[in-house]
Amino acid sequence: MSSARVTRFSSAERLTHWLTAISFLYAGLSGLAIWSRRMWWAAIALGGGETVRAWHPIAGVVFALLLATMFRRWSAQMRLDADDKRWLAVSHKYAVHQEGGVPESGRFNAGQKMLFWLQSSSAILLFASGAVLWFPELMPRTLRLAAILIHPIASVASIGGIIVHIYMSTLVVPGALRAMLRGWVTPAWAASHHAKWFREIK
Amino acid sequence: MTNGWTDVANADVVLVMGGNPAENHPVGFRFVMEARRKRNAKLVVIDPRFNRTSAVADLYVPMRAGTDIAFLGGIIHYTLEKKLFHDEYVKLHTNAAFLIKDGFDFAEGYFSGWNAEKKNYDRASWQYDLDAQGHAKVDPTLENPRCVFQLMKKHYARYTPQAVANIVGCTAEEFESAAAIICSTGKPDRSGTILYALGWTQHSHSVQLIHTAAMMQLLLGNIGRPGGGVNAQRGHSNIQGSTDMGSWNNLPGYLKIPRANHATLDDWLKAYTPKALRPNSMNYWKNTPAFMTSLLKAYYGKSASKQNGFAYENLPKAGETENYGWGSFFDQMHKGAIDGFISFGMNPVANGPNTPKMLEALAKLKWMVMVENFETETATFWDAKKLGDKYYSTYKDPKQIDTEVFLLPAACFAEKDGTFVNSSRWLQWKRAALPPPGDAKPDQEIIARIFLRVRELYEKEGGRGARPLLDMTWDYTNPISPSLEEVARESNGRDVNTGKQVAGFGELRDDGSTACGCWIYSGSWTEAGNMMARRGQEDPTGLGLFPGYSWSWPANRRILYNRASADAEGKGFDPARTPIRWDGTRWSGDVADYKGDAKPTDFGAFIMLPEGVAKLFAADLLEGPFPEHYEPVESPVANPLHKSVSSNPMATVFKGPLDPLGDVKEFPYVAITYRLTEHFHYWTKHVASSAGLQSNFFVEVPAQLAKEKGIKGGDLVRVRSARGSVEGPALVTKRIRPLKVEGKTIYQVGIPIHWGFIGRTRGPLVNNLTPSAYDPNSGTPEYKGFLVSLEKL
Amino acid sequence: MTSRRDFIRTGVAVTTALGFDLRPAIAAARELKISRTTQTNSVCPYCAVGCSVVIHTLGDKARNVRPTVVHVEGDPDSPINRGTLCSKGISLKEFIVNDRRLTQPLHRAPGSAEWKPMAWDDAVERIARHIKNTRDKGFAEKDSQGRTVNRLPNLAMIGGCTDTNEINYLISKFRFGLGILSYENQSRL
Amino acid sequence: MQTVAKLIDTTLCIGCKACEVACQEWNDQEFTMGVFNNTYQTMPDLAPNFWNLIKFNELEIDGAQSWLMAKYQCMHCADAGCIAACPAPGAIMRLPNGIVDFAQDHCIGCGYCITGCPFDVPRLCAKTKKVYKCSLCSDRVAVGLEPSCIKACPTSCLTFGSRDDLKFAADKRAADLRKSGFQQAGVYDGPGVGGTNVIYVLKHADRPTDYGLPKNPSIPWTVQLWKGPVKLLGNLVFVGGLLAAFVHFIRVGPKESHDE
Repeated sequence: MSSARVTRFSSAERLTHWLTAISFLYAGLSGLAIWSRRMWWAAIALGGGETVRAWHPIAGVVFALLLATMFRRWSAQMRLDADDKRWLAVSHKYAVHQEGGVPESGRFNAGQKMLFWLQSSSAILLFASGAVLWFPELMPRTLRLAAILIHPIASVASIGGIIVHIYMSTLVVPGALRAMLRGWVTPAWAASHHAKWFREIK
Repeated sequence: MTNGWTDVANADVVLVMGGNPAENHPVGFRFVMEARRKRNAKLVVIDPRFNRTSAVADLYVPMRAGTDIAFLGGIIHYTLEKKLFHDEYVKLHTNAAFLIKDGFDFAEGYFSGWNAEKKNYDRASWQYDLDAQGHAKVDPTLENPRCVFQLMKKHYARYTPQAVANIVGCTAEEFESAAAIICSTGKPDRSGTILYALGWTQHSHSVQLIHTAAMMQLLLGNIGRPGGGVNAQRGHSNIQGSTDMGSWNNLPGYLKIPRANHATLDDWLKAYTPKALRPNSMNYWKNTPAFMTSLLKAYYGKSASKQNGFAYENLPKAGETENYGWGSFFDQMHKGAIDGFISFGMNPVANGPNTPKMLEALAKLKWMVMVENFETETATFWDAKKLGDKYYSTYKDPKQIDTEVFLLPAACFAEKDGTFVNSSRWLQWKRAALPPPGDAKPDQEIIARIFLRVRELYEKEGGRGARPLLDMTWDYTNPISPSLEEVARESNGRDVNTGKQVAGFGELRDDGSTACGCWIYSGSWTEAGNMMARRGQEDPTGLGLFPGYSWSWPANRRILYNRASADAEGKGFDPARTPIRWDGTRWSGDVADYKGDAKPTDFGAFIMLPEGVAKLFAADLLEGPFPEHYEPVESPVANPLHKSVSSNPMATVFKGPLDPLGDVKEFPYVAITYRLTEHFHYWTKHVASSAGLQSNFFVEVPAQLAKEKGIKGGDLVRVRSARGSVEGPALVTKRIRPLKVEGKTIYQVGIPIHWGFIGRTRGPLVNNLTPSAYDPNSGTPEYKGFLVSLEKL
Repeated sequence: MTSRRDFIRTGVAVTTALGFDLRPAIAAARELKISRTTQTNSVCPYCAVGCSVVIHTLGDKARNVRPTVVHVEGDPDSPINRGTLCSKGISLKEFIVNDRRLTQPLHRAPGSAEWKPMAWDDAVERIARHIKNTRDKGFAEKDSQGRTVNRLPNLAMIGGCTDTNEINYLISKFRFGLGILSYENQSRL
Repeated sequence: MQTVAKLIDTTLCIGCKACEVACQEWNDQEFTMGVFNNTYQTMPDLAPNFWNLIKFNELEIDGAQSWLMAKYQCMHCADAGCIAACPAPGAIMRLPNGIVDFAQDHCIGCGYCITGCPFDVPRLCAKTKKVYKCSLCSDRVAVGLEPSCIKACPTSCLTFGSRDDLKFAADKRAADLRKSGFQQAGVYDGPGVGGTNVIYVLKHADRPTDYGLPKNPSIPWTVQLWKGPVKLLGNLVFVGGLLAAFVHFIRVGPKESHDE
């Protein structure tokens, strides 16, 4: 029955999310290969050093474009309200499932919103510095020197956030992965994790 | 070079003037650096431009092009005035003590004997005062007012530092600081060398300029000494060797070309075999008959017999006063008097003066043969109107030019064996590394095929002058392409009867029993084999003479006049640098420029000169026995020393319709032309590396002049002379300093050569600008110091 | 740009003349291009310093190999250059192996605006005929005063300054055989 | 194994460009057309196919006309910025003899070495997408020959040998120069990058920029920060993040399922 399935993400949203994820995965893994020689196996797996050099920036551009569409779609919903701020203050309780006293969330909880803003801002930095690193022969030395530092810092933030994101969505919150894969959740799930949102759509 | 490249490392002072070795002879220049490292030698550069050599010099003094004699004359004055000359050397080894005839004088720009009508000198008053035996009278005290020393002192008394500065354009202080360093070599234990090149020879008074340098070096006791000498760096790999093999006025070995009044061999020998002018003069040229006879024997073989004067008659003879030099015959060509022209590896459209006239001259030929590695401007002169775009827009169309041209492809150096003589006079044998490309042929085959074919025509058809042509020997094993080893053996000389190679020119005879193609090369290929291919590394004297490496003319001697490095008793002036030592019975070390076993007191040190000593006073040159400063033919000022006789009165200046001279009003700046290190002459514009590294013609403009004219670096400028023009970007630099001459500011403009209308990289031919003015003794054109105008385009 | 990575064991014993062992443990990343060349001693044809050069040609002089120059460098045996060279000498390879070199006789007919290739035999024949005609027209056995002069005033000749002594000697025989006085080389310029 | 080095005594440099051409020749580089820029230095800069440049600088020093010429190429640093910055294993190697050599077939063309180099030496080729620079003729050195530029140099401005010997010679030469009146003479060998294997003797060591050399060269601080603290921090974040997730999963586990 239809009431057993609540639509959480539209197919457009899901498509965008997963394309973004794939491009992020490629850019991130190839970036990690460039980050450390210990990760060079990733470069080999992704087509070899020269291929990685050629495609990493392209993956980065794809990622940035997709992220931009996500931004357009979601940025309004990602504003932090008063509840979110309280949520953040007691987020340690959320982390260990002591949910008493944790404010109810809207469509996205404050943690997801923070991830959104983290990814968006680091993507801007990654895109700007990446463009400089893409064409070193055309860029002034000062810009290159800045980019060579900014790009890894931004990527640390970005990848760090993603680690939490993937862990939470796959292992910590049952049903979350299906929500993004198939688009629906159960009413109980919605009521439990995103009570405010569930009330709004009911 | 009197000495040699390797010897430069022995110098205490290196004077670079009229040359830019760091730019044009970088590898030779390494010995200057060596001298500096080893001996803390000082490098003094006198040049119109602060050039690459100046960049590493201890002292740089700017000068106006064409005023070198004034500068060096000033140094002679300075040396004499401050008594810095090498007294013992001057007395022993020069003609300072010789007395000159009464009547010799110098006044108002002329030496005695000037004939204003004929515009030449009667040299009678320039001669030594001879005694009854025909020997020159001497005054060993040097006090007789008629002795060379006193006359020289008087002549150069006018060349004070202030007077020099006023002519040259530097300050008197700069002149004196240079003079102090140069004259520091007047001490017996110090020596100084001179490195010069075309900056000294390309003047209308160049031979006198070299004479001035020689005088200065003689006064300082620097000739014949390690680290001394007067050293011409020379600009082409075998310019020395090709000169050794003759020029318009020389047969091989510097034997003089016969003149029409020398009807027989005896006449010739009488004219050119000198007589000793002092009792102790060895006068080695007294052996001229042996050298000449052996040459005739080599040339005419069996046709040369004692009865027929060794076929001397066959040799061409010039009129008594005729000149067949570069300027003269191209002038003749321009007048239409020459039908045929053959060139082996030369490019006169590019390298001769006054290109517009050269192009006109070539168009009057009936035929022309060019033997080349690459296409040249000369070979394709008939297309100059098109290829040379704006510079020759008024030149003839190809269809108006009837000259038939043959451009024959020649093997390059790497595709032939044989010897080059470098500027140290070392004959170095090289080997062929690969065959020539395509259908190119080695030059010996090209010349042989043409020669033999011409002879065949004469044999078949007869014709004028058949005998001189048919008598010439060409008895090589493979006549169509003579082996160069065989030719080298012929120039060394052999005993005609035994067929054995002679060991040296001492074995040459005047009776026809020896044949020798070039007496100064005797010893280069003896019975022991090819001396020129030797690669011995030993340097027993430690002076860098390397007697076992290649072979040096004459007689494998590495330092010319080396006897003069020692005093009357044969003791070296500087015990640390003695090229030769007298051990009581014979000389050891370098091959002594002396008789190997003659006592030091037997002969004068300069065995080649009839005087037995070196000539401070030399009546041989056309414009006077002492060098005098004359302005270039085109000069921005009248000669400050004698305004009415401004430039060399004897200079060869052509005056045809295409030989205009410019006036300072229209052409206010002094121009010089020169080479750059990235290029070799007009060849390397075909070579990718040189064409790449220095692809653009440019004009060096003094920063102050550029400011006056509103010219910025890279702006296109036009340099114009009375003959033609060139255009290119300006290189604005402070390295060319404005000079003060007679209270006037003089600007000099620098114009590098190397470009032309054919090559991987192209640009204007700078000889569009240069005048048809030549030195009267050597026939060298005046490329340094002519007048131009400069305008921003 | 070379990106050859083949590691060639040159077999050279490498305790060097420099007095210490320069062999890197990771052996040469680049192949030594002169490891199998034929070396010929020659002398630079440019200025008169007279630097000796070693010309490295590819090929072992076997019958079916046409050698080409792969490298030219200074000859260390020469006391003059001791292995050094200037920017021009070091690029002699570009001079020898050069697509601008002349490889066949060219002929420009009177009034023509172009070069046309010509066979050697034809060129020699025509030149010889020109010389003969010129000489027949202009050769002077006697001057105006009746003195024997045997000279050829209407033919001029230049060159030799970068050719070997031996060729210069042959040129001297050529010109004195013909009677040419008007002869110069670069030494006057 | 001893470290090899090149000594450039700029007081002996005459700007003859023999080293430039020798480098081109040996490495079979194509010659490109120079440009006119109001100087004798017709090649404006190093290029992927031009690894050795003499910089010319006309200036007045203490009122005297000077023309400083100095060769400019890879410095073969002990602490090489290019190696520090390079991500591709095997693309840049520091040979045991001290030569810093690029292996182009391992190069990915990222150009980080260009940014990492304090001397701005490596050049990226647009066509091959690889970076090139002076190899100190590692191929020649490997068989006991000197680098090609050094062999060619006519004035012995360039010499080759062990770094210790050349450092000694350089110090001595600088001391001699000071003794003969050039107070500012000195040795330039990049202590900021652990010492370079290209050592300069400068008459005016107080003004290296007049020779086209950077003052006090070191690996750029951003590269150092990146390769140091940032990389450490990043590794902590990545590994720590994974570890934290693992520990969290074991100790806390998933949330209660509301998924039927």
